[in-house]
Amino acid sequence: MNQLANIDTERDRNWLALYENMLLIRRAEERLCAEAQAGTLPGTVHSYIGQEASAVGVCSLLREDDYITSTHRGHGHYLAKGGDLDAMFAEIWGRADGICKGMGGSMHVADVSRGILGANGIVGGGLAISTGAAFGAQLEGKGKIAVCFFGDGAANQGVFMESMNIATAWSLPVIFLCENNGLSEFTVSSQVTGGDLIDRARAFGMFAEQVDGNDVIAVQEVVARAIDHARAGNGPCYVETTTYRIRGHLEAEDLFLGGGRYRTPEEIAAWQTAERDPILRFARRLIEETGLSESDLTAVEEAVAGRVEAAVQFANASGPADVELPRRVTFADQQP
Amino acid sequence: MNQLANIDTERDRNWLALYENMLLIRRAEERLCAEAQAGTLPGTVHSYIGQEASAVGVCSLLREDDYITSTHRGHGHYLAKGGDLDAMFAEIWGRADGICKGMGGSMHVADVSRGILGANGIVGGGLAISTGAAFGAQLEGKGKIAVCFFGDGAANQGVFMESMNIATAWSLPVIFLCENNGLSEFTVSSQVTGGDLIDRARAFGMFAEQVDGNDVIAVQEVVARAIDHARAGNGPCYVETTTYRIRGHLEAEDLFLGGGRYRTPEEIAAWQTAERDPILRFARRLIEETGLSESDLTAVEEAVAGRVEAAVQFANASGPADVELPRRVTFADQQP
Amino acid sequence: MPRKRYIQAINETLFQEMERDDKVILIGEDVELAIFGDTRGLYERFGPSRIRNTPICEATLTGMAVGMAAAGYRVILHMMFSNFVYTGFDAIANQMTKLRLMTGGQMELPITLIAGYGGGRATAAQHSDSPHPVLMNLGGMNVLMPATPADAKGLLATAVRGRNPSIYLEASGRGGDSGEVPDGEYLVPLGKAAIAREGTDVTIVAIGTMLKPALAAAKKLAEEGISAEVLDPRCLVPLDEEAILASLAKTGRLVVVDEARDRCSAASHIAAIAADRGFADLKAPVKRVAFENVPMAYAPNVEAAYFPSAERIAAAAAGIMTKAKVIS
Amino acid sequence: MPRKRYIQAINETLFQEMERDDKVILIGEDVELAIFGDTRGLYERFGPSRIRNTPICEATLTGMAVGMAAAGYRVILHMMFSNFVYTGFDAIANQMTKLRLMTGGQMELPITLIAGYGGGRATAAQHSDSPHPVLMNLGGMNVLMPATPADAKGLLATAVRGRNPSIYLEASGRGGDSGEVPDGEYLVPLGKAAIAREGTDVTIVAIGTMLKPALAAAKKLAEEGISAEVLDPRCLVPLDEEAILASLAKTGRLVVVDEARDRCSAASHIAAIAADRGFADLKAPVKRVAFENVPMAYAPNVEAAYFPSAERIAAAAAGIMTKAKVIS
Ligand SMILES: Cc1ncc(C[n+]2csc(CCOP(=O)(O)OP(=O)(O)O)c2C)c(N)n1
Ligand SMILES: Cc1ncc(C[n+]2csc(CCOP(=O)(O)OP(=O)(O)O)c2C)c(N)n1
Ligand SMILES: [Mg+2]
Ligand SMILES: [Mg+2]
Repeated sequence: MNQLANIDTERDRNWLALYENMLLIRRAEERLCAEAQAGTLPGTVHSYIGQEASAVGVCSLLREDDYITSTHRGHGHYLAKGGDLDAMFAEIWGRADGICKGMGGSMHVADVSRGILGANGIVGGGLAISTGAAFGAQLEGKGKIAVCFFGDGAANQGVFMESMNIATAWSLPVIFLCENNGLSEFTVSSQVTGGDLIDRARAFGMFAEQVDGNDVIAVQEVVARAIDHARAGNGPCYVETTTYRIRGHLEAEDLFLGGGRYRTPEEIAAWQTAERDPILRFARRLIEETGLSESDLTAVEEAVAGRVEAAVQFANASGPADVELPRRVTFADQQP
Repeated sequence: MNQLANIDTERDRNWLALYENMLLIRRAEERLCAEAQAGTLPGTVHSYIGQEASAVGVCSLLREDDYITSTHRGHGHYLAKGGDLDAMFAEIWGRADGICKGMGGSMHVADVSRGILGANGIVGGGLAISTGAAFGAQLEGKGKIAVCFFGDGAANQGVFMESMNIATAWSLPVIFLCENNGLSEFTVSSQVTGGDLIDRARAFGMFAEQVDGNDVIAVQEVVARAIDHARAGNGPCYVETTTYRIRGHLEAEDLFLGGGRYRTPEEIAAWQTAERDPILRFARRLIEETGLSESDLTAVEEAVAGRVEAAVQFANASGPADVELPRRVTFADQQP
Repeated sequence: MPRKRYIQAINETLFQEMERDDKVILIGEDVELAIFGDTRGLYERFGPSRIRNTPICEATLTGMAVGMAAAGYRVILHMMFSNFVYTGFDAIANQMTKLRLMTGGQMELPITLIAGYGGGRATAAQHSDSPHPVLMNLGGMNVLMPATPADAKGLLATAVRGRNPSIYLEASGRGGDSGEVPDGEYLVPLGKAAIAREGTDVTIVAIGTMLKPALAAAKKLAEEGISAEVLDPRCLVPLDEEAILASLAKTGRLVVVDEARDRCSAASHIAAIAADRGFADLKAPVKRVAFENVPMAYAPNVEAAYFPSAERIAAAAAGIMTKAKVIS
Repeated sequence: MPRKRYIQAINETLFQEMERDDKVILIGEDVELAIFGDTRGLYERFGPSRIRNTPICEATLTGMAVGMAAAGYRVILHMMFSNFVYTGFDAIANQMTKLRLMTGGQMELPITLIAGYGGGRATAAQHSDSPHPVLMNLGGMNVLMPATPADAKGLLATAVRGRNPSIYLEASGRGGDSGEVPDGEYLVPLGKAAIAREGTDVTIVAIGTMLKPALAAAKKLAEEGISAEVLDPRCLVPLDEEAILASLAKTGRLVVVDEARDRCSAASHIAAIAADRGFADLKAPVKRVAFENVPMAYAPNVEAAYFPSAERIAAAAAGIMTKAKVIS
């Protein structure tokens, strides 16, 4: 049965954009991993592969002037919120044209002009920042909201409770977006976590829902309601996207692990199937439920590949970071 | 009807001890307030008046080798856990015979030999310490537990969630004993608090109960179950005693408030009635439900007055604190 | 010029700055009723959208200040006692002082932290720290320590209007000290020291609360025929090294007085600057009169014994004068 | 003596101390699999009652260490990167370093914190701090910074067996550096510096990771005819002031090298000591070669430009030699 007749073409376009954004993150991360493995990057990278539906599902619904805070695993959030790929790569390459002029690197990609208040190397570091930004948004009264991405490991940091408390008491427009991949570095989170995370949010009586974080449409559906709730001034929300991290905690994980392991190859493989991988499964759905064809997806694949390759070239072509910059930007208008 | 025949005399003795301990705290605090108001004490004091049933109900059930941590409002916990009154007064007077040799003062009374790990000037400071002590107790395997006294204001510190989490994950024998007096310094706690505190504990699936904290017997009943639970290795508990602080946050509060106020005299008075004051109401119950008579209570009153007076004399007679002590005790076996 | 109490100068400046710029928001524990008196009356004037009591959660408050700043506000965060700065230290040390650099200068962080510091009132070890050395080492944050009511006004206004994170350390218990305070707009530039007393034989650099005993020491020294110049740096970041060196060039001798613990203190750092850039002028050892490397004891007699006093300062200064001078 | 890598020396010492005393308990994030390798294999040997992964909650972990110690255990708390010390700073600054005094000496606090510090590997500003100056200022805590595998072993064993809180700062990324390490029991006393290279013209005090560039600088200087003595303090609290002053008495010149930010750094403090107690011996200004007062940048070229290097150290030392000496 040809479903084409039932399909709303605007939805097709939107869905294709979701697919493209997820794919862009995937391919960009794959390239970064390869570069990191090859030793061409200065620092290390924490890859978002496998979790793309979470960032894309959420950020596809945000306004450009909404705020997000992100984590050490922040490339996906940055890209999904509209951060520039070239500038991100140049940043990770440590170059002058980096989005942070080479000062921050992978763990600190930020574009304040787009409301991206930064990836963060401190686990839980974004919770209070987004709560503060939400307070600012509330005071300003223009309907902005803040989304705080954080991991299941970060949910054990006390700032999680503190931020939920103040956001509840002040009815702040912030969405606590927990990406629960079951892992905290080399620790299986369940071994160090009491109870279900969502109950911590429910304790504040806030909007709290859990959703399959590898299903971009399901994420959208839940987050759309959360955004409405927050934007309408009804206070904070908690949304938990359950997902899985495919790559190591960071590239070169094996080196750090020295032979030890915290999960099995089978466990990883089980999340890479066509049923569970967020991109494969959405691709199938695009074919089955929309008017789009394999060739549409191939075209997206090619476009994405081109953008990633161009970003690598941009980064490589960029000059070295400015050695004077720390002296110039640590303070505004002042010597350090 | 004479109920004497039904009364178990051991219970009478126990109840009278509860009464005596509450009264001792009350009279000791009253004396400290008077001294503070008169300007004879070096620092300031945070009085526990009105909350006596909480400390006494809980500590009456503890073993001497159990641990407690306390707060800035710590005299009651110290005394209830068996701390020496003379040594506490000498401490608050800043004298050599103080329990901490005059180094800590009111906010830091501690008697490690009795498991009293200290009052604490950092709001929330005891949460992690008691959790750590409970871990030690668990490792040691002798059935010890730890009780963490903290306030409703402290329950907004993230260490509360962090400590509950690790205590749950590790099944630690710790009781989080929240004394909810509705106030945090000059702030009405409900204005800065989201949800009900007890739900934060329930989120961890732990034993969690709320009890009238001005009813010493009710406190005992709930805490007895919590202690059984924790001692049996079933993990942490949360008990919330609802109560009220009668005096100012600290003596000389009026000076700090400069004419402002955060509660009405009527509200205070409503907690001082014979029905609500923990001591008056227990006194009535002693008369009504036990074989004890007014004259028994008067005897206790006199004994307590004598102990308080003796403690003042002890403190006044004690020599000045040793000026060399910071150099000697900041480190063990080592110069600072 | 009218005479005002230190705390009153702060209070009036907060009124002035919040009146002047409605992007200035003040938050903190108990700021509505104002435990130190510095924020008194602001709530009645500006209401809850400009000044607000927070829950007790210092770790989040410091991080929130960053987020509020990123959202376009000028934040004043009152941290009450300086020891609670340690409770909220993470976002200060890892975010607030680093984010401008980490973002390549993208983030504006007009944040003023206020905290009462110092001992002398039997508040014991957890309510008496002088944390400025710790904050100075972080980099990325201005450190202001006004000693007089006038500077309390002028430095606070400058900090609140500035573009960088600052910590404004308010002398706890100095509420009663009075001094002349200029009316109207009064800004003290950051990084400009003040000569509190001129002299020719020895320079005494006195930080914050230490100005008072230093001036008392200078008076005592004058009686002994020693002319002490007393310099108040006012700001530790940025630090007016030139003023210190200029005074040293004149006197050749230096005593630095700091209420902080001695190790890695502001006193150490100023002494180190003297030993480097001021070396040619030094006629005698550089002395530090600071708190010993121990926590603050409760008992007043013990507290006093460890506190830098006029006597200790005068003795340190007299001790580095040439014999001839001392007995002259 | 066998040669071992720095990280291996630490690992073996942890085995040794946990074997020796079953009251030694090690906790921290990811210690079971050991992200730095230092705790590797301990879990397999000692099991979860002796070594255990914790949740991510530094503020509670530092406080728990106090409680565990109060309950009679010797605690080793691994804090991973030094920046996370700031996250857990409250209980360090307000409890751990103050409780012995506040309780009049009642509390035993045999606690060893371990954290990897320092930059040089493009980890950016939140994974590269050198927090020893901040910790030195707190008082009440030993600060250990072993530079060699042998000292890594000897200082760690001493800390773990001691009665006081210590922070043991492990040079991040030094896993690969090798050196001779004594077999069996080996204790390095706290507060004893080591002369890493003898010399007569200038003393270079090099802290932790700075020993390597300092030795390289000394070699360069030797080629220019300048004899540098390189002193490794090993411990900053307690600090071996006598050894520094003795070397200064011999050379008359001092350069202090510190990877920490300069302001209120260990370098400042050591320079201040020289300007006071060592003044009579000083022939030249005391130089500090430290990190500038900025956070660590990510880009390796920028990071390198701010890092104390052998070149900068050698230039600082050469700069304070008399002209005669330099051109000789
Ligand atoms: C304050 C702090 N503590 C510890 C770390 C080290 N660390 C980095 S990522 C991580 C695990 C985080 O787990 P989660 O929040 O679930 O994020 P995920 O890596 O799974 O995306 C840890 C412990 C850190 N960066 N910051
Ligand atoms: C970390 C910290 N922040 C703030 C304070 C100041 N302070 C002292 S007591 C208090 C209120 C505490 O309220 P609660 O925990 O309910 O205890 P209560 O005074 O009601 O017994 C505050 C804010 C402090 N001592 N420590
Ligand atoms: Mg995770
Ligand atoms: Mg309360």
